[in-house]
Amino acid sequence: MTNDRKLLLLCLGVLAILFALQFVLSSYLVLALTRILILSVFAMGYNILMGYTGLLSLGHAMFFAAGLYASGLASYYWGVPLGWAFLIGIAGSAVVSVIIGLLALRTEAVAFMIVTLMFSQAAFLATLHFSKITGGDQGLTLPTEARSFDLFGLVLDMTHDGTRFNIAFTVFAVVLLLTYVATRGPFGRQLVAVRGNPGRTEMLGFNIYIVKLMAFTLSGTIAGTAGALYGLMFGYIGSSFADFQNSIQPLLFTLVGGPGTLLGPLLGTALMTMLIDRLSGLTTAYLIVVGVLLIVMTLWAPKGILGTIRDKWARWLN
Amino acid sequence: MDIAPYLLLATLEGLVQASVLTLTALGLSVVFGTMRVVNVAHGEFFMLGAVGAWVCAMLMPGPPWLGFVTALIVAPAIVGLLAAAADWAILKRIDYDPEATIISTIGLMYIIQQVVLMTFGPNAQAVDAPFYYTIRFPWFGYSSYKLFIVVAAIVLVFALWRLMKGSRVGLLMRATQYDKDTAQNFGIPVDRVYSGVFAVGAMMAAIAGVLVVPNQQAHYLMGHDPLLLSFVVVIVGGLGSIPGTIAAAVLIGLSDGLLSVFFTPTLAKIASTLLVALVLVFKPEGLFGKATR
Amino acid sequence: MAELSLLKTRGLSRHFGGLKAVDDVDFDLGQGEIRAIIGPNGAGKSTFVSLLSGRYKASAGTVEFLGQDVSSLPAFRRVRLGIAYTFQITNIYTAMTVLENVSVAAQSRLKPNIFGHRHVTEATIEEEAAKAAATLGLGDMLDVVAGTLAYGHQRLLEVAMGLALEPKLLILDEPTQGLSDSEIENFKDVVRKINETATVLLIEHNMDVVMSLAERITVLDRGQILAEGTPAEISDNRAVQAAYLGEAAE
Amino acid sequence: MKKSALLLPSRRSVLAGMGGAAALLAAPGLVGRARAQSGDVIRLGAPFHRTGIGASYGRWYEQTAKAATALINEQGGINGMQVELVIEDDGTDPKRSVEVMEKFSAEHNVDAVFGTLFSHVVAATAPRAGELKMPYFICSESHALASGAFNRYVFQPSITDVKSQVISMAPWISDNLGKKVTLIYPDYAFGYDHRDNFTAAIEAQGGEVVADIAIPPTETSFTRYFPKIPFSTEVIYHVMVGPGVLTFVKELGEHLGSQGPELFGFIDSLEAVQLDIPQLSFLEGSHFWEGNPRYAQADQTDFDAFYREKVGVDENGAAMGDPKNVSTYAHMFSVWETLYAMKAAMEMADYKGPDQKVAMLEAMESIQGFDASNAFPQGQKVFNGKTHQSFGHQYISKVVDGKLEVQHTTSIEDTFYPDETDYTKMSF
Repeated sequence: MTNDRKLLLLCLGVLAILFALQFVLSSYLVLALTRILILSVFAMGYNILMGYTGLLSLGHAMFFAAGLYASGLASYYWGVPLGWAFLIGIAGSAVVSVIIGLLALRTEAVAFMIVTLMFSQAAFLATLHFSKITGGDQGLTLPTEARSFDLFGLVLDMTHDGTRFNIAFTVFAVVLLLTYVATRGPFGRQLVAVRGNPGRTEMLGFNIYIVKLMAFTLSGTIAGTAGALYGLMFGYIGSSFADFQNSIQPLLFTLVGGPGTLLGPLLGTALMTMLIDRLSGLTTAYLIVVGVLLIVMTLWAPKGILGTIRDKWARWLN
Repeated sequence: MDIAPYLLLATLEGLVQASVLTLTALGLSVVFGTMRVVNVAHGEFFMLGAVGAWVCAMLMPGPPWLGFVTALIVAPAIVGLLAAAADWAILKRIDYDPEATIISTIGLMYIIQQVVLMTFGPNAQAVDAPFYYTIRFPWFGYSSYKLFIVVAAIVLVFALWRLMKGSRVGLLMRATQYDKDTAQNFGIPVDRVYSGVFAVGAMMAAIAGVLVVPNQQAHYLMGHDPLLLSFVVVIVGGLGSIPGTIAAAVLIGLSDGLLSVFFTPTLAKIASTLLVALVLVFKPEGLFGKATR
Repeated sequence: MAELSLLKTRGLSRHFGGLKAVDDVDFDLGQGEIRAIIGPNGAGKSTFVSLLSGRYKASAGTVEFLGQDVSSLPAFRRVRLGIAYTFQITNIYTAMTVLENVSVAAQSRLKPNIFGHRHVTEATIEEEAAKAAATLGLGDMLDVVAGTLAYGHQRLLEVAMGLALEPKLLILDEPTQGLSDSEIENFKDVVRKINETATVLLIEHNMDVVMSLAERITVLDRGQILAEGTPAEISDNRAVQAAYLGEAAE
Repeated sequence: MKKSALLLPSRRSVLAGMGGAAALLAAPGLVGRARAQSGDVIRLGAPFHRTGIGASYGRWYEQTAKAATALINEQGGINGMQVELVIEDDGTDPKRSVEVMEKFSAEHNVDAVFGTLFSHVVAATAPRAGELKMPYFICSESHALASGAFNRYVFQPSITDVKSQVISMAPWISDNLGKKVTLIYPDYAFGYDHRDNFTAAIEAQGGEVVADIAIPPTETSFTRYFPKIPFSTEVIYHVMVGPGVLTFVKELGEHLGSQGPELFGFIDSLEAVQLDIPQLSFLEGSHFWEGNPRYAQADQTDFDAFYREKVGVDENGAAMGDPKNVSTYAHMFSVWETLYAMKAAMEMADYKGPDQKVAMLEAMESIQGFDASNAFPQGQKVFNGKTHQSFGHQYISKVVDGKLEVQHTTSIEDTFYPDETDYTKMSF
């Protein structure tokens, strides 16, 4: 069995388990899992850029927010049906990703981190400044009419936990498989080549600017997809989704799970989300635990959990 | 207010901001220049300096200046030790890998913040200025202590410059910066140089924190803005270039002040943030950095 | 012998600050040649070939490849036109296997654009890559991680990547540096084999390799062409002896 | 009646057969459920700002809530059931707050949630409370509720909203301080409430706003904004929140000197901050709005004395025995009173468990107000069941010898404005 085949089977297995969990878990955990799946999509988008292409962005909240606002505002002001609003969100974040990518990719390494951070910070401030439209930090709550939609005659109610879980699951599954395809074969090889040695890759006839731009756009668009989904499913859009913390989040999730591994983002998101959720009721010191965990990870498992497993035992776990 | 005094005020404010920024950013710059790592917990060292000043002010009897002077010595010393310990316990063990350093210092940032929150509480804590005198211009009043910050920053920067250029320590730092492996082969204790540099960088931030606190209050979340701005300054100034860092700090401090004359505050922030991004995009080596290719 | 021109430069220059690393060079290369460039250290050899491959931008002058002015083209476009470059300092993907390394190059040739029309499967790419690796004698190391290879093998891998591009012009920057004698012998055979389909431009310090491989030799000194001719002509050239051979003999 | 048995979803039976991975994730959740079954108690979800920019408020909200709960339990609880607080940190973060609301609802199975302060956090959380059909009692001053932005599950039974505060202050400001006002406020929702309502209110008094200066929430240095204050200004109206507030007030003082215009501030600018420090000496003689007077006044009520003692606050509004540890006295009474308002509604509906939620909410809507008492130490309240908003007295205090002295107490009628919504027309 080829390595890729093994990985695909693992992914399908994971998807099957995730789907089954909704019949097993308590209703709160189903909700938590819904959120984990959406945030995993965010992290998977991040992983394409950071894990596979080797570009560390500190501004992905901007793309998440682009999807969130594009879809949310379309729904709020023009009453666009949710399905279309979702697509508008994806398109909006794609546009933002391309524009920011064209600019930011002129820089490298630390300068790239700062440029993405700065653009993202400007975007965050813009959501505050144009509060007449965006609702600023207080945000906007989608009206009741925008909480359900009609999909080929089937009415899907966004306030229903089961519906939400299954929509999140579907989007997660699609993005997981898309990521699987995008990180393998010729396209994936380009990304990994750019990560491994950009100078050499250019001298092998690749336009690395374009390769990076494609990765950047794909990454930003997936992040935006997560944003659109989050906003529409939970019916609230607000500027705190565009802040620095929300840029750090996918970075942490990806790092803990394992950058450059297909399932790392899911694992990282699930672990970190549940950890914070469990600890926040017990103590305000949960951030210390998170901090210690990060340091421990870098000391003893610098490639993340799945990255370490891959390097030690299972090279196919890419 | 007329435009002339307005510009005067904006310039004064810009200079004060530039001074604090210079000290903080120089710390980051020295660390990056020598060790090629980005310390995300740098803002927390700044915050620890400020909190240290508050603790000293609380514990020291006598006039405010006594506590202030004590803080100027004690807070950087403690922060420096802490930084050296972090270097020994963490950074050395991950071999200063750039990405791993970012992550572990994010971890360090969370830990420091929460420990301060749990020990000193969430309130913003005021500290008396060592002296208190308001200079009255015809149009507005201005704190003399703020001008003292500018002077103190100039003195400290000069001292650092002498240290870097004139002493053996500076030579070791530059040698290590130039080529780590060669330096090692020449018998330079690279490990100790790194620990020392990391500590010095943190101490710069801590001193800035002590200086700023009579002005700004100590608060456990106060490290965020200095961190972001220092990042910006270090990058715009050209990585590891000390004159560049100073020039960028002054430029950004002043432009931040002046932009707010012409735009509404939030719009001014957006404009200055975008400006920084675009400078980097079109001049990635920084305004004062040398082109590498 | 009226060779077809493959590459020519006119007035090609590159200055670093005040230093003229390459200074007003007119250079012609015919199709099918094996050409060596020699010269003392700091003569500008590496800079010169970097200007040909597009790694560096020229300060002045033109580069023409197969009659087309490529002066303003970025490196990757020149690679796609058929100029391949192998690095002086080994420059491979250390975390990837040998096969993966060469596959990147093979993919570049077979499918330079992911939205391209030619339908090329993964299997074809890997097949072509394996073929190129085998030519350099790396056929039984396909699954070895490149970073763990012996130095000599890494040099060969570097060349294999260039070969997998099936270039019209292969530029080799000191390919035999650090190789053992037996590896060098093998390498000479490889270059001759490559020469069946491609022109070879070789920067080389090892005069034995130069003399036995090169049809013509160009001598660079202080950024300028000092002499050009057959190996025999060059050995007899006094100016070359003074500037270079004497130095090399030390 | 065992309320917990009714709450359990049918899925629970499947729990027994969980796989290993699922058990790992679910285990803490199970603990939460098991607790829900143990005995008849009223469980109240208390999301407080333990961390983030609201942390200095959150600490005191928590202390006040605990004191009130202890007292209620001492007095026999509610309808014979003890009250149990389930406290979670919302990080002053709208995202987290929504998650915490879900946790209260789905995992802790609480009867109601109360205590959120920051208006952007409320704005994100209130709609979710409606979807989860979770009674949600806010302590935020936000006008969003009374403007009709939320839903039938959200109430603000104690603290008066910003709109009321502002319209009741405006006449006094225009009569006593001046008619040309410059507004300085944080550039976000809470600030806009002040800007919009005050501009309208002062114009109604024949005054005008000569400049309004919005300051970005991330700002730590303020001096450079002050030149925007026009010379014609008679009154500077300032309201800031967050850790930068003291810097703001101090720099304002440095900038203006003693000849400056009159200052009228909302105490939000100085909550949890000592007033008698040298940096603030210039505030002497300036005026502040207070929701509840921080310093025990000469005419202090017995209710206020009782409340101070139970919460552990001295006559200067600082923690007993720690004069530097200043409370958020002008706001935190709302937590105390909100708990008692919930108690009143629950008793009226003879509330025994979550299936009587609707009855409890309807009872709340039928309440006309509360009299000043130990339960409502800030004073009398008029409650509007249609807008779910309470109206109470407001205090204008002057800084005298580094302490706040109440100069004027508005009548409750001063805070009234026409209803903007009617939640009772909304379905549950």
